[in-house]
Amino acid sequence: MGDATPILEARGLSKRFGAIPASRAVTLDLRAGEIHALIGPNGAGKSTLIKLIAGDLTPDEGSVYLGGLDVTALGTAARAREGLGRTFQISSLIPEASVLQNATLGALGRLGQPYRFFSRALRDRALRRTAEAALATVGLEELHQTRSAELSHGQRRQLEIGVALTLAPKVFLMDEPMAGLSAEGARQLTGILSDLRRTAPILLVEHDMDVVFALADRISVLVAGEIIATGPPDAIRADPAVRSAYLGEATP
Amino acid sequence: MSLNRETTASLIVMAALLSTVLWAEATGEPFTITLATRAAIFALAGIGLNLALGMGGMVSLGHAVFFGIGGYAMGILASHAQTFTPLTTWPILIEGTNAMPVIWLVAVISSALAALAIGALTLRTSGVYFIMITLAFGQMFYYFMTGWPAYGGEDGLSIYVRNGFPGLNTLDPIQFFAICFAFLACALWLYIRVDASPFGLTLSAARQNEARLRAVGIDPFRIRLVAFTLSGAVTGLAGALFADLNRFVSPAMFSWQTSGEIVIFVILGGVGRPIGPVVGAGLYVLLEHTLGDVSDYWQIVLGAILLAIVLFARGGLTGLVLGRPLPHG
Amino acid sequence: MKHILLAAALAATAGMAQAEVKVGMITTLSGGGAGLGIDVRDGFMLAVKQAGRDDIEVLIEDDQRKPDIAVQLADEMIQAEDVDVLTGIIWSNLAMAVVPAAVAQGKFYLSPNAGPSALAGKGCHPNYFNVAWQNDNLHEAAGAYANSAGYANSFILAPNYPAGQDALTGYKRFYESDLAGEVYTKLGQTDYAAEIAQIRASDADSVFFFLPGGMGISFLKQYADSGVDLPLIGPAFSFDQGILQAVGDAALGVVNTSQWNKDIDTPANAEFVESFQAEYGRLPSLYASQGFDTANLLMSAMDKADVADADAFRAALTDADFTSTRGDFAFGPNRHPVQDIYVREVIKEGDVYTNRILDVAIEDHADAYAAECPQ
Amino acid sequence: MSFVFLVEQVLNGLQFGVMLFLMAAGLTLIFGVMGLINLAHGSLYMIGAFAAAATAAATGSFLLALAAALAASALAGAVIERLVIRQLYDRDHLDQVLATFALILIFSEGARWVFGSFPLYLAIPEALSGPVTLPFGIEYPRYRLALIGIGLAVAAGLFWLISSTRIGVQIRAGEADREMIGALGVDIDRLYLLVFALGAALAGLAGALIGAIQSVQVGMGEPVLILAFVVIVIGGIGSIRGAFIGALLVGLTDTLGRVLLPGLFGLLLDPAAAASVGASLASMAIYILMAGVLIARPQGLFGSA
Repeated sequence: MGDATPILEARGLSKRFGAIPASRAVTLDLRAGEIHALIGPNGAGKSTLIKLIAGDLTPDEGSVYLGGLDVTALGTAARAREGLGRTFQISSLIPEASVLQNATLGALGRLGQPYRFFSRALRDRALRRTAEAALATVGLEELHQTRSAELSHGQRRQLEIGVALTLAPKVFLMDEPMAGLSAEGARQLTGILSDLRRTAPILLVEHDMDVVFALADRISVLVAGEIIATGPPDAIRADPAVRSAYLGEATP
Repeated sequence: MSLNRETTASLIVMAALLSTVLWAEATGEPFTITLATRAAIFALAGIGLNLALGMGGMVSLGHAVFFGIGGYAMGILASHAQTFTPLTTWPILIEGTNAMPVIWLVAVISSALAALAIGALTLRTSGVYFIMITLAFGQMFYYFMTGWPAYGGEDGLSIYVRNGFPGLNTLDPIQFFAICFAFLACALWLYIRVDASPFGLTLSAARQNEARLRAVGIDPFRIRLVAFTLSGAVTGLAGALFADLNRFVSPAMFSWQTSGEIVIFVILGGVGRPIGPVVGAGLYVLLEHTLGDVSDYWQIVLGAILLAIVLFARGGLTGLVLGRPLPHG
Repeated sequence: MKHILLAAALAATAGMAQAEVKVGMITTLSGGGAGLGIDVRDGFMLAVKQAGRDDIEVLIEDDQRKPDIAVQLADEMIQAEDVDVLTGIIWSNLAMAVVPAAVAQGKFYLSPNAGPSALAGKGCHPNYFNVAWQNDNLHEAAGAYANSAGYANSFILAPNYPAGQDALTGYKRFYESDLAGEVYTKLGQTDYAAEIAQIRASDADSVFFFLPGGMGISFLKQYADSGVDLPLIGPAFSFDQGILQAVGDAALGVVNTSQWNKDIDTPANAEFVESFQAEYGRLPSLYASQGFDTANLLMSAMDKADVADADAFRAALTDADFTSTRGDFAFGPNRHPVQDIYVREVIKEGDVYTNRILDVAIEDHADAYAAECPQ
Repeated sequence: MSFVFLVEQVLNGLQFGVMLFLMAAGLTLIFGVMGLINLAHGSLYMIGAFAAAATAAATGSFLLALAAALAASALAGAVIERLVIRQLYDRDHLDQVLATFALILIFSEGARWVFGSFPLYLAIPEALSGPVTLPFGIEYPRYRLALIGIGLAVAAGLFWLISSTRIGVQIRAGEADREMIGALGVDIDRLYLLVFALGAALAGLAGALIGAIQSVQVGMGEPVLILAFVVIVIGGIGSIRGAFIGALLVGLTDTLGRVLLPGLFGLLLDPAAAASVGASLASMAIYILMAGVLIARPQGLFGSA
């Protein structure tokens, strides 16, 4: 289950859009070695919470800690440099670039080397090693030269995770990685994620309840911007508040 | 080094330009050399813009600013040298100069600084807003230079003798062409190298997907700003050469038509293709020169040709010949 | 190269003589300012045609009113065509781009229109001849006219560019009384409501303006409609034959200064006006007269000297031994005209708006920069 | 500087602004609905002015001239929409810029070919010529007052069209989501043609109205085009309300800048230099305004982010 010191921590995050509260004093943490799943019905505020943690939005109140450091004031790019590896709900890759180039981009960000004008990106040993290792982990080593726009949906998901891996992140932040995958694809990705938690803990937003209950070490349930329960899968499954507020109407 | 398609095409086009000039020299057609020089300089300006536009997706309709600044760097320095008056005596004495290397350096530095400042102000916008705000900066410089009497206003500045380069007779068309061609070749090499470099990869990522770039810890704004600055510097150098080709500078270099023409070189040839601006500028100069024979209303023909290229040759001429670009590497 | 017009080529049936003088004409034939270039070209070619000579070859190219194109064309004419004489440029900024380099390479340049001060004073050159006027001349004459008309408080305006600044300077050089206001407008500006309101609010008794081309048309139409009825004075550029029809009644009665008009009562001028109308079906403008004079000046020199002998040819040009459409014509020491400048008034003849001469504004007027021209 | 003088200048700025609005409204609609940058919008303005001048010369009627301007520019707009513009909707802005720039060349030189190189004559109608006296003793040209009135009326008509008619609903739907309107069963081809012709007609109307107090000549459209772009960018692209506010802002800034800046510099410099420096700054004023607005609000005043 991992040790008790949280690597990622959200403390009392609140955000309103006009009069509508999208997050209400959300507190949650992510500990080494675990997969912490965040579930909730549509419109519960999962996307807002992800954006608050990733740095796309600044909270009205509360703070975000990453590895013990307060990153609330940092932007998206700076949080990524601090070790926040993110995948997007809708695959977000560089369409015209090859698989290897996409992974190399991550390595560039991690090594802080985007301002090199004359060396060749794909011939740099350190970059290449990082990129290739990450692609091997997600099973894309055969597809280095393929344009990412030409990948299948599942392969794009894998590449998303591969790019996040190149950052050698302290934590992963994954927004519905299973969305749109075939059963076979989902099974494959579940295996990858299950291993990945040993590299860095994962905050997982996911709709597929089979995946969530199969993978998660802990689950938090978000309803109307509020966390109504946090705990191991069994406890969540048994929680009457969750059952009434959420599971009853969920379509897995 | 193995040659990919783009590099091969670049070498072929450059060789064609060079042999045209050598043939013109052999047959005593100095004016053809002048035209080729003009095309080479426009191509250099286009490569500058292509760094921002092709690689970085920044559609600047204000690159005339940098072209003009490069031109006026030459005009101002050379006019002071011509009249033996210093530019300024305070806080330090700055004299004019006729030496091309100094002029180039000043042109590159001052246009890079202008690009840095303009980029810092404008790169927060995108899409049409960016197109229009760069246009607005172009208009500001245009009207400023038109109304500023110190350096000739709208009349511009005439420099009677082309500036000098150690060891060359710059008034000889082919020797001046050699200088411009050398710069063009360097810029082309620079473009191809940057395209394959970490910076090029990052910049093209900034064009295609900002969110992705941020997610890997890179700030797209700074990447774009650096690219825009580099782009302005290359276009500024072209401006200085253009001023020396004509031995004259005027605010027309700052006009929105000039910005538009530089964009046209790039689109005609192929956006984001290394050799694109060279092909585009070459074709444009050729059309401009030969269509006049057709009729007084030759611009109708030019318009029709441009239109046909946009509508039927997607990706410009380079796209027509080479097809879509491959993912490099 | 286009438009190689061999004058009287048809007449030269008995073996074409080698053209002795090759003329490169760079002028504006497309875009917004094309009307002026077309007039200069037509005037020039009319004179060549009337002379019926086969020893002059004219190459005509369109500069699109762009300085860099003009420079490129000059390079082409000098490098590839080896012309002897260049001419045709309409605009001062284009002249500044082309003329210094051309004359430095030993070519002759005959200006049919532009006369920037820089080429009249310190930058004058023995091979540069201006057949029209120094830019300030017509404005100076307007200033002189304002004095004689008794104006004591002029409001003056011009576009904010060198020729505009020269215009106001030129007016002030001769005008002796007070200024009610001095305004520079944007180059290419088309709406003058703000300036007209300023004129209305001032206590001016007269308005001098220099707004060439479309700017002048706009100003005159708006001024006429504004209810301000102070007398206007301007140089001929806003009142030439080409644009008067577009101004219409708004121009009627406006006083303007010109070195030429179609009613100058000399046989040469009468014949020019008549033959121009017969040839092109429209009344000539002052630009046409300048083009016509330029060609006649050139041919008068060809009669006296061989263009290959630069010194002799230069002397022949300096003599200005031709019959100008504007009557007496001579060059000053800086090879700019010394000529009478007239005051004209816009009238309507039938359906056509045109000018008639009221008086002479300044006799034998030379320019202010001749003294600066090193001899 | 008297009160009356200032009021007169504000009227001038207003008049300039509402005429810019006629240009900008079409431009911003076309961008909002079809996502197209149309550089040839200035050519449609020119076509309106030329058609009006030719018709007025032939018939002597200003009303017929206006009708001809509307018809000619709408027709020209419809023709280029069918032949050229239609191919550009799916293209990126670059292709649109180049293609419509090519159209400028064709229209400008075409007009010169048909009408010659000299400016044409178009006069203010007799009934609207001369000045009127307004309260406070302000003398102001009747025609310019009429322009303000026509401009405001067209603006009101446009607002009504967009907010209260079926076409308006479709236009707004098109601005919000281009794929949506196809799904709603709207004939997109027809809608686009209609919007483009409407924008063209507005430009042509502006050209004819302005042609009466300016020079009707080749190239008259491009300076106005650039100003109209400044307007829609300041206002926020796609927003009619933004175009209206932007047009008034630009009109007032330009007019008042020209009047006030030289005076301001007159406090520091001698009159001739102040006139020149002030004029330089005045011609830059609207571009400085635009840069300022965009730096503060990158999507314009009323644009959606």
